[in-house]
Amino acid sequence: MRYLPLTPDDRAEMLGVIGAPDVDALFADVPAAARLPGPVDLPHHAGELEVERELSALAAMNRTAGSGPFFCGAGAYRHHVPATVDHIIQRSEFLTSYTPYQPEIAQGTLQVLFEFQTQVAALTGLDVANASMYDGSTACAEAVMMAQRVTRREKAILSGGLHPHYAATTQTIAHAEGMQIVRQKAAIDAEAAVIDAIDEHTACVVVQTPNVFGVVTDVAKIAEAAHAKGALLIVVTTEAVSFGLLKSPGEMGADIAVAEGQSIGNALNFGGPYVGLFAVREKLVRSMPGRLCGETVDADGRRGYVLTLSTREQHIRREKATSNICTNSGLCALAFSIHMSLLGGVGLRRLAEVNHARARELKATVEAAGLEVLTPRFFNEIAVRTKGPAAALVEALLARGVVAGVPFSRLDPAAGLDDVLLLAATETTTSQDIAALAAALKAA
Amino acid sequence: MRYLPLTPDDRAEMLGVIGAPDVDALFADVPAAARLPGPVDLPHHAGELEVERELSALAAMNRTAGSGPFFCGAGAYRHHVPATVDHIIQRSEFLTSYTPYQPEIAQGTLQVLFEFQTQVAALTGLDVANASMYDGSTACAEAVMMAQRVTRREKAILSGGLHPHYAATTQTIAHAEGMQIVRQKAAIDAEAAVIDAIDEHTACVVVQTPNVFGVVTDVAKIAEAAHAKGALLIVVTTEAVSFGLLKSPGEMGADIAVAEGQSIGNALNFGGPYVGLFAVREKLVRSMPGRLCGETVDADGRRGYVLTLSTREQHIRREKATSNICTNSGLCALAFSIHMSLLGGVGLRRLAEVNHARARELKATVEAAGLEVLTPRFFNEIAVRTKGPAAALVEALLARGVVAGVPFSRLDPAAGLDDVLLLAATETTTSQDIAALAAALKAA
Amino acid sequence: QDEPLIFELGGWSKTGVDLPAASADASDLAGLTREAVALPGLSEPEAVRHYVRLSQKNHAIDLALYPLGSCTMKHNPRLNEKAARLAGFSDIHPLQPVSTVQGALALMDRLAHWLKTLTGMPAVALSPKAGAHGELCGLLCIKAAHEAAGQGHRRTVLVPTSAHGTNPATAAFVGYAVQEIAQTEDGRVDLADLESKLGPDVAAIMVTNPNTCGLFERDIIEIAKLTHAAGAYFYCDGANFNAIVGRVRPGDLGVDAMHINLHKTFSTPHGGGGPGAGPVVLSEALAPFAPAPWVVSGSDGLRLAEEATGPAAQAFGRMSAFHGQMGMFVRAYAYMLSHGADGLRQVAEDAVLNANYVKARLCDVMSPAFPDGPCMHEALFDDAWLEGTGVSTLDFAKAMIDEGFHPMTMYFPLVVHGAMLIEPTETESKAELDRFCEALRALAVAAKGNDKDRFKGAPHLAPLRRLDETLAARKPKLAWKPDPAGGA
Amino acid sequence: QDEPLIFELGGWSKTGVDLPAASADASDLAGLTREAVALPGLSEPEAVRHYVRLSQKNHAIDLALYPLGSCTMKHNPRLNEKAARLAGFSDIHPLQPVSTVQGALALMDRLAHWLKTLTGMPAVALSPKAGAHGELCGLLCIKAAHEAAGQGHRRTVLVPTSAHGTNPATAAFVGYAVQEIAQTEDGRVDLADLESKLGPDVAAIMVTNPNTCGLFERDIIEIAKLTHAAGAYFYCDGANFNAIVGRVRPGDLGVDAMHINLHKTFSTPHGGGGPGAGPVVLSEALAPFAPAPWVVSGSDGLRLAEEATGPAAQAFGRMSAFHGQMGMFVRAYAYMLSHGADGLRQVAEDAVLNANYVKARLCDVMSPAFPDGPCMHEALFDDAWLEGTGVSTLDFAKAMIDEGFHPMTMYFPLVVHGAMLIEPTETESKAELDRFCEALRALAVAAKGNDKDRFKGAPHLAPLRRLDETLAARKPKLAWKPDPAGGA
Repeated sequence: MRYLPLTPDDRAEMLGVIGAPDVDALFADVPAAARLPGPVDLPHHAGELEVERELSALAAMNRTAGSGPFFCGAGAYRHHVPATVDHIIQRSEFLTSYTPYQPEIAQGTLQVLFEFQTQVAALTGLDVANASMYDGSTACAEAVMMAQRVTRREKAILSGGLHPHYAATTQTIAHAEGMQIVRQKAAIDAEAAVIDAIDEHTACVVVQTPNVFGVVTDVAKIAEAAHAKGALLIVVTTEAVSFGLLKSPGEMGADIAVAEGQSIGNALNFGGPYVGLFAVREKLVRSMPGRLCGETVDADGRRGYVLTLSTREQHIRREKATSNICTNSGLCALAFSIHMSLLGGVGLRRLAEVNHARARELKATVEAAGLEVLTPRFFNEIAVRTKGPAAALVEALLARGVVAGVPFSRLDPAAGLDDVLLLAATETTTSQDIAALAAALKAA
Repeated sequence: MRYLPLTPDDRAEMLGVIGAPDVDALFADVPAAARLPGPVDLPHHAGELEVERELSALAAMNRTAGSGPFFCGAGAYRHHVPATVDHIIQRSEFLTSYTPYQPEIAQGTLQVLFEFQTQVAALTGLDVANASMYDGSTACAEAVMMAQRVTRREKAILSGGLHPHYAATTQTIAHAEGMQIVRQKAAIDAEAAVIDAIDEHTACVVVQTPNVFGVVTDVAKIAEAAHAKGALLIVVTTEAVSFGLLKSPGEMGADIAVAEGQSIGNALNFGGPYVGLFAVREKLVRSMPGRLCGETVDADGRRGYVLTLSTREQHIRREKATSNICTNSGLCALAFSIHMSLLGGVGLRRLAEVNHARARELKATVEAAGLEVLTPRFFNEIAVRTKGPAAALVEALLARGVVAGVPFSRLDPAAGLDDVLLLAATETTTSQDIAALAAALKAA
Repeated sequence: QDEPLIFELGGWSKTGVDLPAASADASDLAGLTREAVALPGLSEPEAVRHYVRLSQKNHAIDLALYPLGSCTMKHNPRLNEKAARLAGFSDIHPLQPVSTVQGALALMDRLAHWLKTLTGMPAVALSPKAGAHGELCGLLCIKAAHEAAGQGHRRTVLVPTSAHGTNPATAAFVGYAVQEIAQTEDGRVDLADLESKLGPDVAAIMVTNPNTCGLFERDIIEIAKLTHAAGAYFYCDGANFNAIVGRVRPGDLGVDAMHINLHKTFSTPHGGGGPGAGPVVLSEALAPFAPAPWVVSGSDGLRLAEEATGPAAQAFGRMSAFHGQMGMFVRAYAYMLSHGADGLRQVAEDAVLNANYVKARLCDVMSPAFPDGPCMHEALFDDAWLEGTGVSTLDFAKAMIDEGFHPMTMYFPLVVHGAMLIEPTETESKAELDRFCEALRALAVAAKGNDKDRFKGAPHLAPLRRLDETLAARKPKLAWKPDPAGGA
Repeated sequence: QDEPLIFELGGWSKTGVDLPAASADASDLAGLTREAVALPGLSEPEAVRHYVRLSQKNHAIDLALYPLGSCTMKHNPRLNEKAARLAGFSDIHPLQPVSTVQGALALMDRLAHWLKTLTGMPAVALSPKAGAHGELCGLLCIKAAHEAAGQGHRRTVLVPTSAHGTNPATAAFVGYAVQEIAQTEDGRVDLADLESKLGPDVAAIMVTNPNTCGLFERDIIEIAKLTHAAGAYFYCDGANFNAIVGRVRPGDLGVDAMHINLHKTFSTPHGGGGPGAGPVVLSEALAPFAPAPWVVSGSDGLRLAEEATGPAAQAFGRMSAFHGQMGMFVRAYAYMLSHGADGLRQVAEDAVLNANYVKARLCDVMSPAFPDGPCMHEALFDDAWLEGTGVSTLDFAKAMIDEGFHPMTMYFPLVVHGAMLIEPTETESKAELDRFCEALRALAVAAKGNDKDRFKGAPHLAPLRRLDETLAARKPKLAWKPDPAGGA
């Protein structure tokens, strides 16, 4: 077997050194009843060629986003990632290294994390970011639980504009930890309704911008209202490219910003792995979940980086730990950071502008096709009202070769918004794609 | 532009240091008449996304070998290359380094070349191999010219079983250098005819095994005949995987073995880049063309490797140089060496056996379909006689989704062998592929 | 050589990405847009060099043995990387119509089948994103099952003292009181102590098997029986499944829930700290409570159960957005197919053989924590042999760096003094193990031979010397800030 | 750390490739088969480690400046690697039906169009596999053209003393007598000397422009005119095309044939010594003699002229099997599209600017060979400034290694004593150039300050110290051989 270096001769020699008659002897502690006499009932080993064939066949059964007009967003966005990014993350030294617990031989990973943290802080307009979370949805749940630790209050208010998966994840996890989650009704322009719900038991309010319907909101007023009642404002962003154009969460008064970082550096991957961004104001840093990388010096006084403040983490704190996160999303964070380093502030701005311009074109086109656009202010995604169920329209358009977006009912069937369709456009969307959508809409 | 790091500010500052008013001043030596006033008439720069789109569109216009039944060989073979190979050759340190002229910081490349040379020597059954040539065909031409240097004779006899492109290349290059090339008529079992042509003016005879019709020949008798007349025997192999099963050139008396190494480690690439293998008997080493890597020690007595015997090379010897090769095919040689290191002798044998077994299945199937198989002893390729022109049959089978091989007329239209079709099978050929061919033959 | 930070490379007005100019009309966003983002951009050549240089400061499995006990740093096949990058897997959206992702769903379904078959358990939740996330998922299943059975009053979880920190952390997180189970002299769960603590308030026990001392819990079946008899569930931490895959099915031991770190047993790359993936296999009793989503097979192909309706009505909720770490699923499945049932069994055998070989080769110069009997996939030493040398476990570990190896896991498990936990994994050759053992033997001799400076100052040959972690924690500097004296 | 050879790793009965067992019936090959092949096999983890470790012993552009004059070590975009690996390019066979490779032929056609437009020449032969191969192709065209015109008696080729060794080598190879053209004080072709040597026996001149001193041949148009007036052809060595691409078209200078090193000007990676690609652009006069094959556009799409019939009747032959270095064509074309006409012009400008900047920053501590006027893409220094220091050009170059840089080209061109030829290329940032210049300035000070040992013993910090090249040549050891005392 190509991955197993030991030869039969090696094994015999090693057993001799150990003083065991055979390898079974090394499994002597396994109760006899639980010892499998032979391989389980699954196929036996296969060569690379055969494995590649099976996987290629499975891959070929999927329709790739790049193979035709495609407008899905709703928390995952198809962007163009420079080839350099994927090249670098595949370097052995990044790909096959562990969590940088031995900083002397992990400065590569550590310096990247330090740069990543700085980039995330700048993008979110906050002071400190951690070294990444699993994804945006779990980062959202962690932010809510962090608000509980900071405020010592139990109630979290989730806006109706929050991505339903984020709301569900937060509900599951934060509720398990003992919090009371108030999930507001899904609505296009839901953010205004949040303010009324804030009271003196509120640990935090969670609002998303651009929200799941694509609506861009200045949440400064919500921040004021929350702060007035001693609650924290958590701002969620699922489209990280929007940081290039829109007011940052920090600028608008957020105490915690969480985001899905997939859009920068990472492929769609059918939903994972992605990378959660998490940033806070300076004063909250010691309540923050996740890994942190900090600058220090070595024995010779040279600058270096280490994981730090790990006394907050569960592998150290055991039952006194306060977050569920243990690993992070290191390689995806690396991809994010490389792509962001290539873009720079200048490039991200332009990328964001291109995205917005494409979405404007999309909006004009679907409006011309007679659909009502529900999103008043948008970045690169809009919600439209369909005649009849959106899901049916998506199927009809699929038959015409267009993947027309995400029916809201897919995310939240109980919301009563079956006639709402979410469509996103990015720099990868061409005018031909949009024209194809218009044509399909006309024909459908 | 993403590949150009200088900013306008940098440029201005640098011009100041240089003391030039503008960049035009640096081109002052260019005659005014030849200075282009602006960009030539070609498209302007494009982003990665756009470039990728254009190239992907071009790529999509080709039918890949892997997309259906495929039987082309004739000097280029589709084998499965482990993913590790391509991963390693893309490492910056291998990909973006130059010819290892500074051995202290090129031991990676140099040790690989030393290992490669040893592998090639073992495969060909000879003593010494060089660090690779452009490809098999130019290696063949170089071998013929080397024979001239060694024997001080002008005549080279090329067997009718030699790949016509190899013969043409040799004719072009060796003839330019002043040799007389006797190219024998193409014939299925051409090797026997070579012996009669050898005389005391013969520098070398060139025979190929398996030859271009797939015929495997024990060339020991030709070696004897050549040696008896003071000529060298050059053995050509276009399918390097055959080294795993067949008698090596050295074993059969070859003085020089040349081969196309593409089959091991390298993709089809529409014909290039490939890698030429070149090995000789010990006593001929100083007449050998191409780069050589040798073992030595450093100032501290530690083992190391350097390019050596470069006094033979043209960048040193100028008009006294004797070969046309300057660069080699370093990265392809690396790919070859990695794949060969993974295979080992054991794996190469098995791979060769699988290839042979597939070809046996192919042969049985096309015979059952009523075609005459012309190749008496074969490795993984056979020639068959078609009813009517082979080229027409290939077109007919293509219409049924099968790429049925190479009509010999494509290689040598003047040979009068229009009804000969070459078909190869490798480990990538499945029984379904062969069955599809049979079905298409029946239907065509 | 010091590598500057990207913020020091000066590309404040630069970008390494060429984009078409957009018609920059953002008038509908008036008042909602920001000023420029203050981040540097690098041209592509500068970026490549920065990251390639940085990478060379890392140790990696691809460079040498990485014997981190409990972390299972094994070879990461490049085939798996290639497979995960097939456009058919990487360029599909989690919410595109299910009819257009039948291959992806089939892969998840097949992966689930392999996981279930290898563990002998009837169900699996694929969505957890890492081991700790899987633990959380497992405990939430258990909690939901208890609540559904009117046993919501069970508020205690029993955990051995040797457990991974994540075990008590997760239990506490879900609101359970954590109680420790004592350990026997020979490094196993103390059955009597367990029995005494198993009461009507106990919701579950969490046991790692093989445990963190690298030992198989001999009484595991009895443990499960006692647990079930007490009305509690048996959560098994599957971090060490690598040691028994293909030879032992946790389902046969009585396990109710176990997470599987795909990055450990099934070799998805650790990537400098993630992403991982932590699917959880579940017993019949717990299966109905698994979180959404999962793959369902229907008359018109595969689809996803994404909502708490129909068969998913008892689901306890959702662990994260979308459907899990698809990219890791592809890699793990490729790994499984490559090994097959026979190869995976060999994985366990070679992992255990390699660990016992290291133990045997070092036991005369270092002190094994449990000298009697075989270990499983990792060899545990304590620091008794260093007594009086002035060299600590940490010093010894840092000196290994100078020999070209990554240190082993240190000071874990907590139950062993100055613990050194060595896990070679099955992808090490005998030659590499010999090189490693020779190096450690030589170091051990040096440590006992009063060569203290070599250890106290180690590492000497790494890109940096020992780092001041106290300073980092005392004055946290967690982001680059412009030099107040000037600069960008 | 010494890395063992694969032959010392011991896998003589091992393989790292899993293959199905074949029905091993090779009875029809009786007497034609060999014994086992005596080569070691490595399991995949062992192989990966071997090559990753070895790779770290190499310098590379991706690590730091690689200022090899005349070699043009510039950034290699990864997009190009990705493009070349698209199955539609990498997984197609050179002899599959032309109707199935229309995209490949179109790419070759477009590449040819770009090369022709950038050089202002009407034809191009794509098949040469490297620069020297391109030179051969060009001279064979010239020879064929002369023969076709009854000028076969022309047997002399004129070459400047500063030429690349491959120029006289190729001319001699084709059977021409080589005569040198003198050089002027200011590093250019001596027009008077050229004129005196241009006679009825001259077949061609071969001139590099910009020349190997990094200077543009001011009289280039005059050179061409004189050459043509004498009935000879003008071969231009295009190795330095990087310096003028987009700003000067060789066709406008009167060039008849010029090879283009795609790996230099169009950045296909050097790969530790190849593969390269050396297409040759041709003037109207030479075009009919270009070797087969080439792409022809017809009513039913593109096809290949592969044989010396029809329009290819005058072709002088075939340079190699198949159609050229397709993998390199894809990369070069991607590079061209990325830069565009405007970007390629900028390439030349930045390459020249960077070289002049280096020259300006070093001219006070080192001695430029041609101090007056601008240089083109490379800055040439002689060793006059080292006189009396006891430090040679070689010593100085080796000391650069300890500073993290690759040495410049040394002792070439031959016309300058102790030559040091520095080519930074356009893909270096000002910051990196400054770092480089500072390092060289400090070294220059040290060299003049009697710090001789630092140079004589250099490099000190490389994986190895200076290697004994004499020993290697005197007792060539060109392959590993089993230790006669035993071992494998």
